Amino acid sequence: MSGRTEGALSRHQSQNWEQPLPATEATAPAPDSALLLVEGVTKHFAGVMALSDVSLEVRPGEILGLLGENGAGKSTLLKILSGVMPPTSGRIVFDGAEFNPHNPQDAKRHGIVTIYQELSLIPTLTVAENIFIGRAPLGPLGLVSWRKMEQDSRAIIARVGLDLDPATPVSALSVAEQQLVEIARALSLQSRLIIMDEPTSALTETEVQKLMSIMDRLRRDGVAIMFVTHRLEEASAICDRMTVLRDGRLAGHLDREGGPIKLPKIIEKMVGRAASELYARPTQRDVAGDVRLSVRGLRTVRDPQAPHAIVLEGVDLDLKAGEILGVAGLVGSGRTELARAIFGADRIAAGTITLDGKPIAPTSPADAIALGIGLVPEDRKHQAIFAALGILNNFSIAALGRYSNAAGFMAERREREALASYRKTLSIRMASPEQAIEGLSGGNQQKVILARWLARDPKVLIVDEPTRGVDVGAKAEVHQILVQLAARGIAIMMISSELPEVLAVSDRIVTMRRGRITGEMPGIEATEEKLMELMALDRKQEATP
Amino acid sequence: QDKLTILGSIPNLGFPFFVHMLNEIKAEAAAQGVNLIESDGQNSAPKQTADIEAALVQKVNAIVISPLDVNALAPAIEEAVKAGVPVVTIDRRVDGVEGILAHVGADNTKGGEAEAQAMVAAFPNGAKLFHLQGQPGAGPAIDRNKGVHNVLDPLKDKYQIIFEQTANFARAEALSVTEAGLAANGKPDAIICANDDMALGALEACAARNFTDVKIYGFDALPEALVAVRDGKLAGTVEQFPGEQSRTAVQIAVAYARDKTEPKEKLVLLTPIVIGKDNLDKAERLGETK
Amino acid sequence: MSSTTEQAQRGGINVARLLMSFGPLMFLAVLIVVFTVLKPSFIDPINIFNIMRQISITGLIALGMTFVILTAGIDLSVGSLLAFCGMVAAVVAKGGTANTLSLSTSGTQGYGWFAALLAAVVVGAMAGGVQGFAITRLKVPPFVVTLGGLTVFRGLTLTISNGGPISGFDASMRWFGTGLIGPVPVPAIIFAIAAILCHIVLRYTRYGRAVYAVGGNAEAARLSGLRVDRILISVYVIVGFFAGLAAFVLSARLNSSEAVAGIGYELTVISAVVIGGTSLFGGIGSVGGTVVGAALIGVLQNGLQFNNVSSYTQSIVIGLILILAVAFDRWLKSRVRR
Amino acid sequence: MSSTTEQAQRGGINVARLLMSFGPLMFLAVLIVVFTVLKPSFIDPINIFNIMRQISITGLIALGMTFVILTAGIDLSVGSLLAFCGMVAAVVAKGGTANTLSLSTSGTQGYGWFAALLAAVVVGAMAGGVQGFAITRLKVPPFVVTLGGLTVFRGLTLTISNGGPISGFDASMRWFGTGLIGPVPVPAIIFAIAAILCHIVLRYTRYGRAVYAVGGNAEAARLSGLRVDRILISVYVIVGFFAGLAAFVLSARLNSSEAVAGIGYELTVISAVVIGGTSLFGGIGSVGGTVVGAALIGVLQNGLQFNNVSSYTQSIVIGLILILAVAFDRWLKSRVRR
Ligand SMILES: Nc1ncnc2c1ncn2[C@@H]1O[C@H](COP(=O)(O)OP(=O)(O)OP(=O)(O)O)[C@@H](O)[C@H]1O
Ligand SMILES: Nc1ncnc2c1ncn2[C@@H]1O[C@H](COP(=O)(O)OP(=O)(O)OP(=O)(O)O)[C@@H](O)[C@H]1O
Ligand SMILES: [Mg+2]
Ligand SMILES: [Mg+2]
Repeated sequence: MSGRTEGALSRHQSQNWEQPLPATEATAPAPDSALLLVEGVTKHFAGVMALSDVSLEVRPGEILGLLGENGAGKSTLLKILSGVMPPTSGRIVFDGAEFNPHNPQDAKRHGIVTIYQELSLIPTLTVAENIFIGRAPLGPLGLVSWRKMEQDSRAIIARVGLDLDPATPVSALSVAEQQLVEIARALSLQSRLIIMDEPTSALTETEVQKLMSIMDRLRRDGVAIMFVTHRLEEASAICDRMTVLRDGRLAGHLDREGGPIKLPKIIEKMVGRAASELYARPTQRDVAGDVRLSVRGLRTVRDPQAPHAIVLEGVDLDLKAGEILGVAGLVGSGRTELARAIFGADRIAAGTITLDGKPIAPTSPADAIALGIGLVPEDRKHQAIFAALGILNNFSIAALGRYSNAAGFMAERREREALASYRKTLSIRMASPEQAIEGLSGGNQQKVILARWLARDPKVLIVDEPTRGVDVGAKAEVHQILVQLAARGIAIMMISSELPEVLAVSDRIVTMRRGRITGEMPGIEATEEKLMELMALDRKQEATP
Repeated sequence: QDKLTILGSIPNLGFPFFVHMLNEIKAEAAAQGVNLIESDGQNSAPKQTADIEAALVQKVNAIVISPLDVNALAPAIEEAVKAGVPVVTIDRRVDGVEGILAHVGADNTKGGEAEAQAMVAAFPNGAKLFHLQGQPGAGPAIDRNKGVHNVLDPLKDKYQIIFEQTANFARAEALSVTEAGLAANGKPDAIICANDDMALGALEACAARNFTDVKIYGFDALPEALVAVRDGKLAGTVEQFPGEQSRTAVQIAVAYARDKTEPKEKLVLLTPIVIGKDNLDKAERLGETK
Repeated sequence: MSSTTEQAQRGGINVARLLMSFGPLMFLAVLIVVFTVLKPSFIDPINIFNIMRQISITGLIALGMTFVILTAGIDLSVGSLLAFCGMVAAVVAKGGTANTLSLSTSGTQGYGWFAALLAAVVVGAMAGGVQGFAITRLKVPPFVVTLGGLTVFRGLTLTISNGGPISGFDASMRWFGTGLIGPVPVPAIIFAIAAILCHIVLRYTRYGRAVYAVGGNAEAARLSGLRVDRILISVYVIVGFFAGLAAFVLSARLNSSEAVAGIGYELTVISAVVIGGTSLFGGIGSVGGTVVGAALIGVLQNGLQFNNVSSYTQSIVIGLILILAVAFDRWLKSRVRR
Repeated sequence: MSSTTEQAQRGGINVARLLMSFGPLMFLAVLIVVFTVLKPSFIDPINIFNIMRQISITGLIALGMTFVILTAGIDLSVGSLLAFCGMVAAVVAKGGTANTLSLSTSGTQGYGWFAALLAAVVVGAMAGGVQGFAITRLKVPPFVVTLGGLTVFRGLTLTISNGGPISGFDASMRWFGTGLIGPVPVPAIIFAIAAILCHIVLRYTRYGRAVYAVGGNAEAARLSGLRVDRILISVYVIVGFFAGLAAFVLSARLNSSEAVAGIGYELTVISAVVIGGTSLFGGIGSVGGTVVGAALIGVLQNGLQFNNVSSYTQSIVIGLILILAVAFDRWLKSRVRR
C-alpha cells in the first residue's frame, strides 16, 4: 500500500511540505468489503433525467474518483448520498444497512461528510463559526465558548495551510480561502466517508498538494473518499479507482493497475471516444501587435471592509494586441486585484493605465467597458450570473446599447440572432434563450458569460479563472475560443490557477506574488517548475515579513 | 411670578376636528396668559400617556386633555391627579378616577342619538339606511355607533340599516364603500356617517350616481360640512361645540391653578345638536366658511 | 411569476393554461365567480367600473412599486408622499392654502389642473429622487430611508395644511377623478394606460432589462457596466412620480386633498406587488402580476362590502385569502413544470 | 453592526471606541446631551424611567423581531397580535368579555394575573407558530403571511371584544405595568431582563448561532445539517411570545386592553431593529443594537415632546434623524477599520 501512495504523490514529492507519513496499513480495514453501495440509482428532475441506473461502490480506505463531463450527474449523485435530495429510485447501502438519508443531518450522523460544489459557508459568520456550525464548543453553564472555538479553529485551518484570524467573517475571504475553510471544516468532522465535489477548482498547485497529502493520510486511516474534479491529472495522481458517468449513466469503472490511471483512458470513458492530446502546447504564434494596454506603478488602497485583501504594490505590465498573457500566482497573490483595478472595479491609489497610448482612468466598470475593456470575473455565481434571468438577458446585459434602438427599445430579433450565432460558434448547449441560466452546466454558463463580452467586441478582455469547474471537453473549447479571439487582435489577459492551462494557451506568462509582478517569460519557454519558483512564497521572507 | 404652564393634549392631530380643538386651547391659553405644552396622542394611548408623564416631569400646573380612550388613559390621569396636578377632561369623560377637577363635554353617544333622531324626524314614515361607521375599536366610533343604534334598534321595523360598513373615518374609503353599497343595494333614503369626512365621501359617491336626494348626515360640524349643509348637499351634521368645550376647560383649569378657584360646576355638559340648513347660525365654526 | 406570466404576456397561451399557471389570477377568477353567484349584480358593469376606479389609486402606485421591488428595494413612504403631493396639487390648483373651505367650483384663483398635475408629479418624482439619493449615496437601506420619508412627508403635509383638508376643485380637474370616457371611468383609463406603458418599459426597453439585472444581482450588474446607482435612483423617482399622479387623481376624485390621505397605503401597495408574484429579493416579477394583485385586493374588498359582511369578518377573510392565494401559487409552481 | 458591537459585547472595549464605532449609539449619546442642555430636567431620573417604561413595550417586541429579521424574515403582524393577546389576557383576567366597563378593581371573577399572562404569551407564541408554519410549509413569503396576520388578528380582536376595550384589572396585574422596584418601573425591568436573556441566547447558545446561520444563507445552513424549517418556525414563535408579553404589560399599564392597540407598531418595532444595525437580508445584527435603536426612538420622541416641539415638526425631525443616524453609522463603518 505504501508503494501505491508513493506513486500517487510522486508528482508532488519535490514540494511535499508534510512530514513523511508513518505507515499505518495495519489499521486499515480489509479493502474489499464495501462501505457504500449504490445500486441502480435513478433521479428525475421535472423532465430531466439526471441519473439513470447508476451503481458503484466505495471501500474503506480508498479514494474513488467520480468523473464525467459537466452535467453528467456527479453532483446529483453526491447530493443524494448526503441527504440533500432523495433518489427517484434505487438502493443505497451504507455500512451493510439500507441507507435513506432524509436530510444532510442524517448523513452527517452516519459519518458522511460533504464538501459541496457550490460553497456552503455562511458568509456573514466568522471562519470559526462556520467550522463549528451546529456544534460550537460549550463552556461552563452550557454557553458557547468563543475563545475555545477560535483556538480550535485556528488549529483546524492550519491543517490545510491557512493562517487567518478565525474571527474574520467569511465574506471577507477570497474564493480559494473559502474553499480551504470548507475543506478544513469537513476534515475536522468525525467521518467515515468524505464526499468532495470539486474541492480543488479554486485552488492553486500548492494548496492542491497540501490537500492531496491530507487525503492520503485519511486514506491510511481507513476513511473513504469520493472525489470529483475536472482536473484529470489530479484525479489520476490520487485516485485508487474511478467511476465515470456520462449523460447520467454509468460509463464504466477504472482501476489503478500498478500505476496511475492514464488520462486518455479517462477521457475516452468520459466523452465516449478517444481523446487527442488534452492541452495543445502553444505553437509560437506571431504576436506582432502593438502594446494595447500598459500599466505602470499601479497601487491599490486597503479597503476597510476587506482588511485581508491583497493590495497591489506597484505593478508594471504591458499587454499587446493579439496576445494571450497568462497571469500565474498563488492564492492571494493579487491577480484578481490587478484585474479589478484595471477594470475600474476597485479604487486605484497610484499608477497610470494607458490604452492604445492614451492614458485612461476608469473609475467604474461602466467606464472601462466604454473604453473597450471586458472582464470575466472569477466568481461566476456572485459576480457574473443573474440567476433569476434567462440566458438571453444574461447574454446581452453588457451590450444593451448594441441591441436596442435610439429610443431605448430592445431590438429583440437582433439580440436573438446574435445569441444564436454565439451559441453556434461557442457551441453552447442550451434548450432555449428563455431557459434560466441556472439550469445550464458550469461550462455552458461560462460560455454564455464569454459571449456576453464578445458581444461588446472588446479591445482588451481579462478572464479570471475562465475554466473553473468546466469539464475537459468544454475547457478545450474555451481555450480554443481564447486563441481565436486573440487571433482577431483582442488583447487577452488570462488569470488561472491551473498551471497546465496557463502553459497551454499563453503566449507570454507573468507571475505574481504578494501584489507584485515577480517574473515574465514567453509561453513556449515556461515550465511548471520555473513558474512555481517565481510564484512561491519565499519562506524566509514569509518568516520575517 | 413665573408664568403658569399647562398641558393641552388631544388624541390625534391628523383629524381636523382635533386640530380645531387644539387651536382653541391655544387661543384660550394665550388669552389667559399661560404657557401651553401641546401634545398630540397620534392615535395611540401609550403615546398620550407618555406625553402626560413627560408633562408631569416638567411640573405643569394643570392638564387639559381630550383622552383618546377613556379607559386606557385613566391610569395616566390618575397619576396626574396623584401628583396634585388639576386635570380637566374634554369631550370624553373618564369614569372611575377620583379627583378630576372637572369635565367639559358633549357626549359622543348623545351625538349619535341626535344624529339618528334627526334622520327619524326627516323620514317619519320609515326609511332605508346606509350607516358608515368610524375606525373599528376607536372610542368615538364606538360611542357614536352606540348612539345611532340606541335610537334605531327599537325602530327596526321602520328604519332598516341595509348596509353597514366601516370607512375608518376616511373620505376616500367612504367614497368607495358607498359606491359598493349603492351598486349592491341601490339608492337608500339616508346615509348616517360617524364623521363629516365620511359624509363628504358618501356625498361624492351619490353625486356620481346622480342620487341627489339621499339625505346624508355627518358628525363634527367641520366648516367644509357646514358649507355642504348650506348648499343643501348634506342634510345635517352634529355639532358638539369642541371650541367652547376647549375654552371652558382651559378657563376652569387656569382658574384653579392660579388661585385654587373651584369650578362652579364639576360637570359641564353641552348638548350636541344637529346643524341643518335652518339652524346654521348655531354652528361654532360658521365664521370660517365665508 | 417570471416565466409563466411572461409567457402569457407574449400571448398565444390559452386562458385555461394561464389560469392554471398563475395562482393569483385563478383565485381572482374564482372570487369573481363566487361573488357573482352570491349576488349577480356584482358583475354589473357599474360595479366592475367601481372596482376599477377603486383600484386605480393604489394600482398606480403599485406600478411604480413594482420597479422598486424589482431592484430588491422597498418604498414605505408612498402613502405619506401621496398625501404630500395631493396637498401640493391642491395648493397649486387653488392658488394657496387659505381658501380651504369653499366647495364651490367657481372663483378659484388657482393655476388650473395642468399646473396642479405637473406640481404633483414633479414633487413626487423629486421626493423619490431625494430618497434614492440617500439610499445610493448615504448607503442607508431603502427600508430606513423610506420609513423616515413616511414620517417626514406626513409631517410636511400636516404643516402645509395645518391638519385640515383643502377642498373644492374646478370641473376640469375633477374630470380626472370622476369623469367617464364612454362608460369607463377616467381613473381606470389612466391606470390602464400607465400599466401598459410600464409593462412595455419593463419588458421591451433597455432600461427595463437593467432594472431586472440590478435586482437580480447588483454586483454582477455593476461588473457588466450598468450604472447601478442611477438605476436605483430612477426607480424611486418613478414610484414618486406615480405617487404624485395617484395623488392628483385621488384629489380630483374626492374633490379634496386631505392630510390623512394614504395612511397605510404602503402595505396595500406592497401587497398588490408581492401577491402579483414579484419577489421582495428582486429580479423576479412583472407588471401583469401587479395588476392582478391589485385587482385581487380590490375585488375582495368590494365583494365583501357588496355582501355587507361585517368589517371584523372582512379583515379576517381578506387576510386569509391573501395568504391562500399566494400559497396556492407556490403550490402550482412547485407542481407545474416551468 | 456585527463585528463592532459584538466586540463591545465581548467586553473590554472602552466607551469612546464603542461610541465611535457604532453610529446609532453615538447619536443616542449626542441626543441625550442636546436634550439635557436644552432642558436640564430631561435627565431627571423620573424622566429617564419614563423613557424606559415607554420603550419597554415596543422594545420587548423588537427583541423578538431581532430573531425574525436575523433569519431574513419579517413580521408585520406584531401590532395586531399585541392587540389580540391583550384582549385574550383581558378576557382571562376578567373571566369574560361582558364586564368591559367596570374600572373597579374589586369583584372581578377572573382567573388572576398569572393565568392572563400565560394566556397572552401562549396565544402569542401559538399565533407565531401558525405563521411560521405557513411560511415554511406553504412556502409563502413572511411578508405576505404576516401581512395577512396583521388583518386577521385585528379582525379577531375586534370580534372578541366587539370593538370595545376591556378594562379594569386587579392590583396584582396592574403592578406589572405600573409598579416600581426601588425607583425602577417594572416594565423597564422586564425589558432589561428579556434583553439580557435574548442577548445570551443569540450570542452564546448553539440555537442562537443557528439563527444567524439560517439568516446568513439558508441553503448553506441546511447543507450544514441545521434544521432550517424548525429554526424559522421558532423565531416566529419567539416574536409571538414577546408580542404576548408586551400585550400583558401594556394592558397592565393602561388598565385596559383596547381593540385598537398596537396599530402601526410593526413599523416602530422594525425601525428599532434596523436602526440597531440588523440587516433586513439576515445574518447580521445584535440584541444590543436593537436596544440602542429602541432607545434612540424613545429618547427622540420624549425629548421633542419635552421641548414642546409641535407634533408636525416632530414627525419631520424624527424621520430625518432616523435616516441620519443610520447614514452616520454607514459612514463610520466605511472609514473605520474593522
Ligand atoms: N435542481 C435541479 N433541477 C433540474 N435539473 C437539475 C437540477 N440539478 C441538476 N439538474 C440537471 O441534472 C443534470 C446533472 O447535473 P449535475 O449538477 O449533477 O452535473 P455535474 O456532473 O455535477 O456537472 P458539473 O461538472 O458541471 O458540476 C444536469 O443536466 C442538470 O441541468
Ligand atoms: N472582490 C473583492 N473584494 C474584496 N476583497 C477581495 C476581492 N477579491 C479578492 N479579495 C481579497 O483578495 C485576497 C486574494 O487576492 P486575489 O483574489 O486578488 O488573489 P488572486 O491571486 O487572484 O488569488 P485567488 O486565486 O484567490 O483569486 C483575498 O484575501 C480577498 O480577501
Ligand atoms: Mg457538479
Ligand atoms: Mg483571483
